[in-house]
Amino acid sequence: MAYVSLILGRVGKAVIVLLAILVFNFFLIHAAPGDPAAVMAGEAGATDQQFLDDLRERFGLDQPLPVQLWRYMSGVLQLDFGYSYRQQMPVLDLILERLPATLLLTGAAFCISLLFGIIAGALAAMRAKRPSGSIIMGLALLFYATPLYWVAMMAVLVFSVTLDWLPAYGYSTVGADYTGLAHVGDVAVHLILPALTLGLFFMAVYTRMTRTSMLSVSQQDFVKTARAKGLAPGVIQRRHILRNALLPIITLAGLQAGQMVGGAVLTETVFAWPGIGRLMYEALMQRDYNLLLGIFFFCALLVILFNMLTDVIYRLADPRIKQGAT
Amino acid sequence: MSEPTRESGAPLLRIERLSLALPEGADRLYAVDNVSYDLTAGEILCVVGESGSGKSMTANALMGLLPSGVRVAQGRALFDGQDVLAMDELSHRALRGRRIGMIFQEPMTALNPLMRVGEQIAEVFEAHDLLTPRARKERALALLEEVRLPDPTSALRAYPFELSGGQRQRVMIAMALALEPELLIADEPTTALDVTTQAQILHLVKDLQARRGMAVMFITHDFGVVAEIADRVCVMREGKIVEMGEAREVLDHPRHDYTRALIDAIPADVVAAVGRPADVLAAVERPGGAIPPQRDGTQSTPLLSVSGLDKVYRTSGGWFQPKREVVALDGIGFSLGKGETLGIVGESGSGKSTLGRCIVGLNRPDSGEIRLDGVDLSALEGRALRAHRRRIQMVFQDPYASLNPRIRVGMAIAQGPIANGVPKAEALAQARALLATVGLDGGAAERYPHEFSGGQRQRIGIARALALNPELIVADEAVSALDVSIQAQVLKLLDDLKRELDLSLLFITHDLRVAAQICDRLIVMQKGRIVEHGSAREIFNSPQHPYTRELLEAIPGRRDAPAPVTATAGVL
Amino acid sequence: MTLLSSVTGRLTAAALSLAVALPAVAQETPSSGGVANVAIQPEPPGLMLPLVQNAPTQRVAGNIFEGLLRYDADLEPMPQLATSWEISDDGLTYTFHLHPDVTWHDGEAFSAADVVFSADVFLRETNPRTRAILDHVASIEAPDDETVVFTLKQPFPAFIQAFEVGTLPIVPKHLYAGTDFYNNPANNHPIGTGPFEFAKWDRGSVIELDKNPNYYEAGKPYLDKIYWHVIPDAASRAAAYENGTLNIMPAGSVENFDIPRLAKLDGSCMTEAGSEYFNPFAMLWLNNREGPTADKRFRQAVMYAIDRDFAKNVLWNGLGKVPNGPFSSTLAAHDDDLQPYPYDPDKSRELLAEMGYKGEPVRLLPLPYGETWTRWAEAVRQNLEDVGIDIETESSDVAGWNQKVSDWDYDIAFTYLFQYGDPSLGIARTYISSNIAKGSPWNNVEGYENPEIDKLFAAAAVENDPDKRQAMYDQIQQTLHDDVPLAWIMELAQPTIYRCNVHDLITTGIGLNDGFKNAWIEQ
Amino acid sequence: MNFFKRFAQNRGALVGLVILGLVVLLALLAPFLYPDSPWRMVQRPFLAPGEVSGFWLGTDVMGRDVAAGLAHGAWVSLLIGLISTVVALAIGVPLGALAGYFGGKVDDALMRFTEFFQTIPNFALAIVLVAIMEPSTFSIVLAIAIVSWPPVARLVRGEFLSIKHREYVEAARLVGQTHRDIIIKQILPNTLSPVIVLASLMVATAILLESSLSFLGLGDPDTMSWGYMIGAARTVMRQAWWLSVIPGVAILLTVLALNLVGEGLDDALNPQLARAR
Repeated sequence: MAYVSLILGRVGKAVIVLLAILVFNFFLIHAAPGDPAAVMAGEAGATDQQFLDDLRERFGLDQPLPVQLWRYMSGVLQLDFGYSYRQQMPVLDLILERLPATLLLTGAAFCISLLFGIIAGALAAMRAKRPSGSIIMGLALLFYATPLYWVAMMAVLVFSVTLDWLPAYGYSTVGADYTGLAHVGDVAVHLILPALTLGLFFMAVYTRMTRTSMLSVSQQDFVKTARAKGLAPGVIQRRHILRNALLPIITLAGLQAGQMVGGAVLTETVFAWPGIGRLMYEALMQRDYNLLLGIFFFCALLVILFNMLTDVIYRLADPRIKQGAT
Repeated sequence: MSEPTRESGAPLLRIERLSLALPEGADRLYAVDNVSYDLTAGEILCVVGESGSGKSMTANALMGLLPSGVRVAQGRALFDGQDVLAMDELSHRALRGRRIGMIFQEPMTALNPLMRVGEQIAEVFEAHDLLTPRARKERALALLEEVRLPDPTSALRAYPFELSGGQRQRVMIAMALALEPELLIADEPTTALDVTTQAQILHLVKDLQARRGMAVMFITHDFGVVAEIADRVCVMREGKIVEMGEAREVLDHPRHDYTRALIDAIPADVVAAVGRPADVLAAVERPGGAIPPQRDGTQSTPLLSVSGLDKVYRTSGGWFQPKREVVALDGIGFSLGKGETLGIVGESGSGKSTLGRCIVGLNRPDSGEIRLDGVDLSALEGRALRAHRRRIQMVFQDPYASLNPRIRVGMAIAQGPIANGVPKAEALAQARALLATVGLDGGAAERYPHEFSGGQRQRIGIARALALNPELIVADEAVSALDVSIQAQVLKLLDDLKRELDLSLLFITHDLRVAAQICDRLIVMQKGRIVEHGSAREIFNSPQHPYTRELLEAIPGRRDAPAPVTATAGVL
Repeated sequence: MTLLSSVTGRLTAAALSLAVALPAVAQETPSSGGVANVAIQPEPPGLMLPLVQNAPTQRVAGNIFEGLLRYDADLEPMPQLATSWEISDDGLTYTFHLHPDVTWHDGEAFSAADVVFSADVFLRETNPRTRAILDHVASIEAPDDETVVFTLKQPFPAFIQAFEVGTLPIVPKHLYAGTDFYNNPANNHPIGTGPFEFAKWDRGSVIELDKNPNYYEAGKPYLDKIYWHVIPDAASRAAAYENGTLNIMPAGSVENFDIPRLAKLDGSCMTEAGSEYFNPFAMLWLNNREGPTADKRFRQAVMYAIDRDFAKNVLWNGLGKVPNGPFSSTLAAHDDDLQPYPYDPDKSRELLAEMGYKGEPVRLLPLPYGETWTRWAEAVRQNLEDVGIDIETESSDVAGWNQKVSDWDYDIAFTYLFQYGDPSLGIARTYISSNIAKGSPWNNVEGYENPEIDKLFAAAAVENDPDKRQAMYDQIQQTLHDDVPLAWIMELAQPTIYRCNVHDLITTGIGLNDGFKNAWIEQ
Repeated sequence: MNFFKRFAQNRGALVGLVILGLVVLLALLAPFLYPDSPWRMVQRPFLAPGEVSGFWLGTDVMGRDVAAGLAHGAWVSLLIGLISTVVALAIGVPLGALAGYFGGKVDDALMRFTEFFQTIPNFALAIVLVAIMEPSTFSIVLAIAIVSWPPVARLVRGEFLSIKHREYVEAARLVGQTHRDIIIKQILPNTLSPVIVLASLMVATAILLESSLSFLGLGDPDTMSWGYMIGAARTVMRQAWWLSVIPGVAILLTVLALNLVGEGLDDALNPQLARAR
């Protein structure tokens, strides 16, 4: 019973944070110069006052800001995120249409980076004093320091244009209309470059973190115990050091998984991945207030969900927390 | 797997001219310098020394657990005829756990927090490719039974954090004994435990050793423990062996001054030691210091009176975890007279530290009164509280954590007066004088804490507490972290200062032997309550409460309690 | 064909005319089948062309919707939904005879009522540009199902230029009459009469158009499908064209620096045809109201200071044309004798000294339309700083740019405007004082007021006599040339890059916006 | 003394320091090496490195000297990295200190506030902020600072939480030092080493972030930064590889150097861990 109320409390806090984010961003976005009507009028190549007034009235932008906020927030409370001014579709539909692509991309990048990052970090920690360990760390540092978009550009150049191994952009082959497994394969092929590009940086992060964490765990007493038992070094590394070293990485990864969703703008742009990051950038540029707020809402929601998920995983991984010890 | 082929009588372990070199820049060249000793099967050898004596290093070298940077400079360590130090990793690994077992000081950190106890024990068999997984589990259970863990079946499935310190140490022992090793190395296995638990563990080790006929290398700093279990003793100081011999021989007739000092620092008979810190110190320092007059606390006017003090700790639980409550203080009441030393004794979790913190004002009690000269401190706020607060100062436990590493010692002492309006120059001058009072030279004021030893730091801590001219000093485990010889010096300093400055002292400790040396009256606490209260002499001579009796009996080295006279009494 | 494939970035006027003549040269018979993969950027906000006037919308929806007329490279009208038309001698009555066999994509029959509804109701309400043109119209009537008659209030010779698909698209009356135009469900699945039907739109990825099997022009269109690929990054678009995923790159799909390289690829062709109607004209708004830019000498100094040939050669790869005055060279009314301002920094400095410019800071607002424009702003800033003008660049996104220009909050601002085939449609709007109003970035934003110019533009618009009209336009050009209300910096080229096996891609002066009904792919 | 010795023992950190020193030197010498504006178009466009003497790194799309841009860009990139880090520290350190020191409701409120900023994806927030304030050095620095302070606050809070119960802090409370003195004199100096390490990494992240913003066209149009150079070169990557590679390598080296220095600092300031390496 106590758990239920605790979870409710947690959810309550999350809702408050989400609403606060909406209000904050509402004012932030409205502080930007220009409004969607001006943008649309600008694009039309011709305009007059009547056209602008019509647009603003239609969008409700003729109302004072607090009224607009009130209308928007009362809509949100009923899970109505409004209409995209520009795309003339409900915001929720637009976001839900794009969200899977982003989740696929970030999910893949996340798994790749976590898996390979931990493996590389563990190897580097075990070989801390050997050249191979230094090489791994050197590479990690290199990936860490290279601007993401630059890697993306180079990857397209090498693997798509020059070698023609992988598609340069997009989510699936246009016009191929694959179904079933063929479709899955098609999407997977399209996924490789963007996911690798996005994952590379985080892979470097996890590599470094795993190594540091493992080196610090290896100083702990229970590692001495394990050695005193006569366990083989590999077993000690895997079972004792790595498992304990992963705890801080779970926390970090949880934080970053949420951040990745909104942070994939660059990758999605370069690879024309039809995700939510790109949609956000476009919505911002077009002052599509409702859409932008909606995207922020969902990004924040994902961050919160990932944080909760992290907590759960942490609890599974660390028995001390489950039982209320510190 | 060669069966032991050594002829009977030949030592199981022979250390020959072993030297372990420290890395460059250490305070001396060798951690262990040209050390030789033997250990035969069925024998308990205690390696005794204070921190930094190198007593654990040899054991670590045997187990291949030397810290990085420390290397073998010369010598051999023959285990069953084979030089362990020259072995390749594979054969060495085959030895570890199987023929040599080891337990460590910190039961809290020596077990992997993420693995169940049963798995960790079973791992020992797995490491040496023995038994089926099922059989391993059964053996683990049997072992837990053997080390007398309550409810071994559920302990098997427990995570380390679910066990108490003593229980964890039992698990460690079970693990070390799993493969019935010929040699057990125990590195300060009881130091982190409460006295009562320590007694149990010592008993267990001795019992198991006797049943299995193993050799035990028991590393400790405590001659009380030596007296309790050792067959032979090897005393180390700064990497060298200063004395070695049969336990009884060394205890009764220590040949080396250092050994004598160590033994003397531990009163074998607490009753005899009551109120006699100067006597205790006589062996360490120059003889001197008058025997204090017997005082009765009730005769002096109460400086501090505490009544009805309650305190409950509540953890507010994250999501998923329920709130928890720990009763730290439960209706505590006592008074302390001017110039009196009151000892508060209890094991960990008894609430004794919370009591001290409530009195100095670091914690707020939930209810109850703390009156200083009749003024209720818990009712005061802000300025008035601050004005009263300076009258009670505290000496902390950890000499390393109680001084800000980035503040010069002089400034650290002067901070209090400065915060209370004394001009900086004056405060600093006063700080220098105080340093002299606690036995440090004036130049110390310009140095940083890390340039001082633990004992010196504790003196600085005392000087800091004195800087505000307090009337009451609360010393919370003020000597627990110090080596025994240093302990005695600090105790003497406290006692002297108390008398010179007419201070009252509230002395919080877990160590009855220490309490015996300095306190006029004692309070024994258990689980937040006062279970016994009386003059030190009364309590040691005729403890009323069973818990007090248990505590007294648990003191290591106190043989055949309550009989006061033993062979060691003579030296005191 | 072979000629074109060897054309490099430095296309000359001669090559341009060749390209226009392309349909005549083509000997092969068109074959059906094939798919067009076209880059589209940015993603259109919607495809309901009569509601959304955005350039990418026009480009895609020009295949779905149709106007009454099309225009050739000389901007002469060609039949589309109207098979023939008459203009009365007094220039007041325009009669259109409609194609008899046209059906909407949903199967309903097309009739004159749709035209009347579109022009008189729908577009008057929704389209500001068309609304301005229709101000000249007194009535629109449909005497029968195949005839529409527009009656004007006064002669307006430019009116015949107003029937292309972007300006006057025909909307299905049966779907829209009496509804809320903006929230009509048909907006998401637009129904037109054009050669291609809307099939699918994966937002963020691709828009799919299918061949209209019931198209009224027999045998057309030839292509089975058109895919419009949404790829936000220019370099990625170029890569996609290179590896063959895309076969048509409309103007603006790749950065100018990349054009020569892509055009030089094997089997790659380029044409500048199809920009005659819109003919985008790049200029700098110079704020005539305040600051140094209010001084005519300063504005002239700007004209002298800017190295327009450098911009053309370096930034636009030699494509486009340095204008000699306010009128685009493709307009009939263009005065060929006008001398362009030369690049003459010394003259510029002289003028600045003469007016007493003391180094007051001048803000420069670039057009946030991609790399070329950013580079151009950098070059102009450098030019102006070289003659001693203190420039502060103000960066902004599209919305901010719109806002600032519409609110006259700038000193110098980049822009470009369409000419729409006639000075009265595309040019007068930027100079006549009646068009000074906040809220639009496309009117007389610079705040130029000259009663004489106002009068001349008004008179020329309704003058039916070509010679008299030309005389007025010559005078306008001369006056504006001297006054420099704004700086004319470039007639922009609209190069389309495509695979050479795509034929008859551009057959009118409206270019790709006019739909792909004639395009075919050599199998 | 010990610190410098330990730092000097770390070869990577020394290499980092040398690279960083060179970059700083380049930045400082830029006005002397290339007194002209780096925006000036001085030669034919697209000169490859070394093709014409005097332009050892070639020219860009508009004939501007890449070497001049690199030198002036070093100044801008470093400055943006440093200032935004300082601003982020100025926000994060006090917030974290107050939250950690006072705990309870103060902590709750401040941490909610921090969480709030962490819940909005960083890069997205930075983009929105720059777009709203319009790109300029000021807005970029502010945006980077605003998205990068929460980790600082969390770190400082954590340090405060652990240090505030140290006995020397309690001793300071007992002798009657004010909260302000305890925070500033007792605790803060002891939190500095992890903060310094974090700060060195933040400078690197800020440089990357600025370049990413520039890449999206959200750079300050009046300052020549490395991010700007890459962004501007992106469309001509196929014709002139050096235009994106040269500033790319410059960013890479600087970030690399900062990381190496950061790791070196970490090792030197936390000797316990250093020994394990």
